[in-house]
Amino acid sequence: MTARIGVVTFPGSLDDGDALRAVGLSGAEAVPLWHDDRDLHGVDAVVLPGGFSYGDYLRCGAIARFAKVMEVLVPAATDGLPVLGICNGFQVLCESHLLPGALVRNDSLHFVCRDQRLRIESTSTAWTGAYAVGEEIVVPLKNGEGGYVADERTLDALEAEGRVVARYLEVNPNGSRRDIAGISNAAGNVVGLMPHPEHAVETLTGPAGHETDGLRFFTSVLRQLVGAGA
Amino acid sequence: MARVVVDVMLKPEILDPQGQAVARALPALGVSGVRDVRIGKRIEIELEGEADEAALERVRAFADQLLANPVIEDYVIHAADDSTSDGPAA
Amino acid sequence: MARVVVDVMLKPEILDPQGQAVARALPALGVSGVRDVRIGKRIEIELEGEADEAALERVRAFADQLLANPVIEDYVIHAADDSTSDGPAA
Amino acid sequence: MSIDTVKAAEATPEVGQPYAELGLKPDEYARIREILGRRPTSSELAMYSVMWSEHCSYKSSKVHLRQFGDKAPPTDALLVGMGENAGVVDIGQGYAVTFKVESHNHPSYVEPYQGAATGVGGIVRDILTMGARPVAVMDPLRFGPADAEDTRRVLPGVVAGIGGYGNCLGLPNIGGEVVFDPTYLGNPLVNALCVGVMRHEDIKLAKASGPGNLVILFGARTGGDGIGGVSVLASETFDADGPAKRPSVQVGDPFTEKILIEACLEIFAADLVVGIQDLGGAGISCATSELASAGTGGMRVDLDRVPLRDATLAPEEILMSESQERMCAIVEPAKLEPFLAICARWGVDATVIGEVTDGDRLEIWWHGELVVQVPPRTVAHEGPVYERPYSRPADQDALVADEPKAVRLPRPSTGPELRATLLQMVGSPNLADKSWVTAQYDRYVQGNTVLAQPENSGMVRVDEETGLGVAISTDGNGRYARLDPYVGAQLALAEAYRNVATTGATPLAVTNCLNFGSPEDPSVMWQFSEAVRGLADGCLELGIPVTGGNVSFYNQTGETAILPTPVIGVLGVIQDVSARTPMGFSAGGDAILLLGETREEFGGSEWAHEVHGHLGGRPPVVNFAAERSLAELLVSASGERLLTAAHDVSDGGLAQALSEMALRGDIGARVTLPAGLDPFVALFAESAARVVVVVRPADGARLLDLCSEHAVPVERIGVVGGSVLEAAGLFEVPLDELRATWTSTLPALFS
Ligand SMILES: Nc1ncnc2c1ncn2[C@@H]1O[C@H](COP(=O)(O)OP(=O)(O)O)[C@@H](O)[C@H]1O
Ligand SMILES: [Mg+2]
Repeated sequence: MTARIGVVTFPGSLDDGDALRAVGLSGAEAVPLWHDDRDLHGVDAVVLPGGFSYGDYLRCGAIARFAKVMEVLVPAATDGLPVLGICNGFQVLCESHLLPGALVRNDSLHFVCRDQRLRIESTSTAWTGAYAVGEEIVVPLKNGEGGYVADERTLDALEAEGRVVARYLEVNPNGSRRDIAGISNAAGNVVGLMPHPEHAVETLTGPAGHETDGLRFFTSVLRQLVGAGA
Repeated sequence: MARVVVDVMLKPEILDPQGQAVARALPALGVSGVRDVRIGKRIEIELEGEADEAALERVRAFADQLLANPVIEDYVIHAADDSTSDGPAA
Repeated sequence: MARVVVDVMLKPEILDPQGQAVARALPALGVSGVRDVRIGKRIEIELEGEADEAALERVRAFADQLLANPVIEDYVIHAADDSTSDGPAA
Repeated sequence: MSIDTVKAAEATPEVGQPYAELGLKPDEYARIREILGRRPTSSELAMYSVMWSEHCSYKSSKVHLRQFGDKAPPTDALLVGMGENAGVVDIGQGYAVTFKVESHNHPSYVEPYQGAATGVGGIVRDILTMGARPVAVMDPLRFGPADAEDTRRVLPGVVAGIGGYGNCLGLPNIGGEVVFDPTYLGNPLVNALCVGVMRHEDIKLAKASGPGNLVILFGARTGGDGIGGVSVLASETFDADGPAKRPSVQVGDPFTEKILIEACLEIFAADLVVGIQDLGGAGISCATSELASAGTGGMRVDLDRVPLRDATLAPEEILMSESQERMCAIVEPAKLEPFLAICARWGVDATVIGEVTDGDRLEIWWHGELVVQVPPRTVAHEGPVYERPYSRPADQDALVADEPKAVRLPRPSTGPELRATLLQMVGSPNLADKSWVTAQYDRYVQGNTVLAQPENSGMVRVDEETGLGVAISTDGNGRYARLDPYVGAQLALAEAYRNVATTGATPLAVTNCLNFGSPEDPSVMWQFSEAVRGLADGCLELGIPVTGGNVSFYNQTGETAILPTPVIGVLGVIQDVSARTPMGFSAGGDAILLLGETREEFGGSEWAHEVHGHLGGRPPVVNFAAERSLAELLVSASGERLLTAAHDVSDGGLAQALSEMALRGDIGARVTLPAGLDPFVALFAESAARVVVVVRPADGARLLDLCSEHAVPVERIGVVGGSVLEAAGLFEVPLDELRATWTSTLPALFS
């Protein structure tokens, strides 16, 4: 029996279908979860997908953070449930204080959609085990408020504890401090990522030349879960 | 050194989707009795010179070219009242 | 009926690209002597009941949960001073 | 507050009414009185005035648009024809697609961000209304000169608005256009296209049948948006102090539209509606009268039940309000509960505002008084029809006579001159890289985008198992249309058709957005009638029907109209998207071939425009037979997976096509221009029915067979490889220099 990975749909979620597809392609069972349901239905891991939950009004993720499902997700994540927040999902994780820092308006002031080169900095998280440290990948990036900010102490700590999961290469598309594209919590089970690995999982639809570079985020967690005998 | 503030709000008759989304979210936080929420911009400008009427005038001169969109927004210009922050409770 | 205002500004140490863009655009409009521009939010809330300290308290209760993110923002809560609009000059 | 009721109208026939302020002509007003057998109430007057406006009634264009039906080619692909919110075509495997392009030109000039945003919102609701899930958008845009001050205001706002709304709905933007011309300076064109997919059985129509069925208004609350002129009436029904301010601009709420879409799709899946209509222009007036008119005729609506954002609205204003993100559904009483449950689940407000009756009148009540009692057909479908006078513009002959001959317009001839011209063209605003625009659009969301800008067409996968997909391209060339509107419309059609076939898809159906000046100007009316005639004839020759579209008149600044600008969208189907043909060079050693015939055609060309600021002569000739065989060849070649790349030759000619293919693949080419052709003509002529294709050396022979089989002229013009674009014996350009020139133009202007 393979692992069951849930994908939460908030009002305004957009990449939930893509995340479900990616989970399925990775070999896990994809389980749709609903924002207004105080129940994780026994899933082994959760993806908070990209999109504009509640229109991104006020602050991205600020309203979604109060959804019923978060009332059960936050404690579960604190107890070690693997959680991947992509783009808007990353913003929700920061607003919920599962991850430090915040995401602010791109320094360009424009929404940007591009094929983004990244360097994987840490493979000791639940979601990056299948990559190699220093490996370079290209996945789509698309955000209007993707600038990662935190105070210097927090940034230093993230670096020192190896919690910077991925960094932007060539172009820093949104003004993120220290080119940070993704981070994890101390335990490594919770990862927030601004770029979109779920859009790089198929030869037909992924970025030219790097069509499936994103798939291993999903196989990583599957391997860990099954390995752990889930 | 003068600190001038421009408060920019959508005209009352213009839809404010952002404010509506917040108003709708409040009950979930157990907040009741909120009739309406409108969200606009607060623009703080630091100018050289005195914080006098002239300073306000200088800002007024470019406010509706750059700070507000007169088609959908109204604005108020006033000198900054240096009230200190309420929060976050440090 | 009480009208309470929450002014939310990015913390000084957080970069404000929007404000900088405005500041950079000013010289082109022939405006000089502007040292800095910061752009934040002005949130106007209409509550049932009196415009008293209690009303402010009710807002304070959810302000840094929802209205502002203490990690990057400071905020000030005050009763609305119903100043009328400056512009656009009708 | 005094309410003008039907009773009052009967009692006071003599009361004067402000029909002129509302844009009604005296004879139109007289006809309303005749229809009703009394003077209209102010609410009725409001309804008629908006529903009989050019925008809603097509009164000037109807007589011409009929040709799309009269000349429609025989096809069994058409499931729903023109007249509905959008046409529906069968793409096989039980799937149907609906697509349409619409304009939001004037609002986008007034408030670029909101105007463009609500333009996207409107076309998406049209597609949703047919029962389809919207799957992609495109945005054909036209602006004044790229370096004009106002373009710097309008373009960034429009682009941000299209992105801000479309991105938030989760609709990939897969294509469009960005064109600059002085005539659009005071009147930009913001057209928006949406395509949706459904199963055949899910098709929905806008009709209200079944007495006792409920009329439900759902989505955003109703405010005073876009009621403009109607406030004249409102003010009469107000006390001295008059009505509150009404918004000059409509603000879109993409989040509300997103949950509205999801709620509708669940409602459709559960088969809970008898009929459905989106609210666009003329709001509730339009939706209720069209639903009733297309149904059994009778409907009763209680305006007091409409949820308002602004309590001061008068009944006339509620009827006219164009508040965004609203839909109107007809639901059987038994299905009300599940309908409301789905809306609640998504946080969408829904209210029963009336019911279908067995009468033949649309009756609207306010504060217990009857304020509207009309035969709905007379409002919705039997508006006035005009045969506007038209005549060929006086300057047309002189314009056509002014051929871009060599004597008139100096041409480059030496290698260095040709090289310089190529770089000037590649860096010109119309031909330069559009990434500054398109990078603000999400093209990945939904995970089915197979091709997106800058490819020849956008292509999305419809079925993940079978690989079935659709491709769409939109094209238009106002300069060609100015020189000859008949041919200009056909060239736009031909290019969109070619762009679709170039990706390997079989063209299936046509939509259009006809952007013109004032129909009251006979020369504009001539341009319009010629364009429609050309498009209808062209569709007949290509065997693909027009399934819908939009007419936008009064696009002019003062007396000067825009270039006549028919924007044509063609949709094609491809059985397996994995066979699609991309545009970029990929492998060194591949052979480059030019399909089609090159003639000395420079009338209306990008070269004449960019290098000489000249517009005159004749546009390129159209040959639909040639376009057809070319398309058939391209589709079979893609089916056999013969082509490693293909790109149509259009604006800027062969030079531009080769440059784009090299830059897209980041690999150069060595080209030997066709013998017996002036190199300048070979590089920059804009002859139609041409495509550059690329094949592996081993497949060359097979391609040549296909060419003779389809009687398509072909010439081998070069080989892929290296890091320069070289025209043998003439010049070479390093890709780095080419890229720098191509990509720097728009950022320099708008960043
Ligand atoms: N506003 C826009 N939005 C999306 N895509 C665009 C836009 N403008 C241009 N494009 C894309 O850029 C590419 C080149 O545009 P264009 O030169 O008009 O193509 P063609 O001339 O081959 O029809 C096409 O893929 C087109 O869809
Ligand atoms: Mg093309």
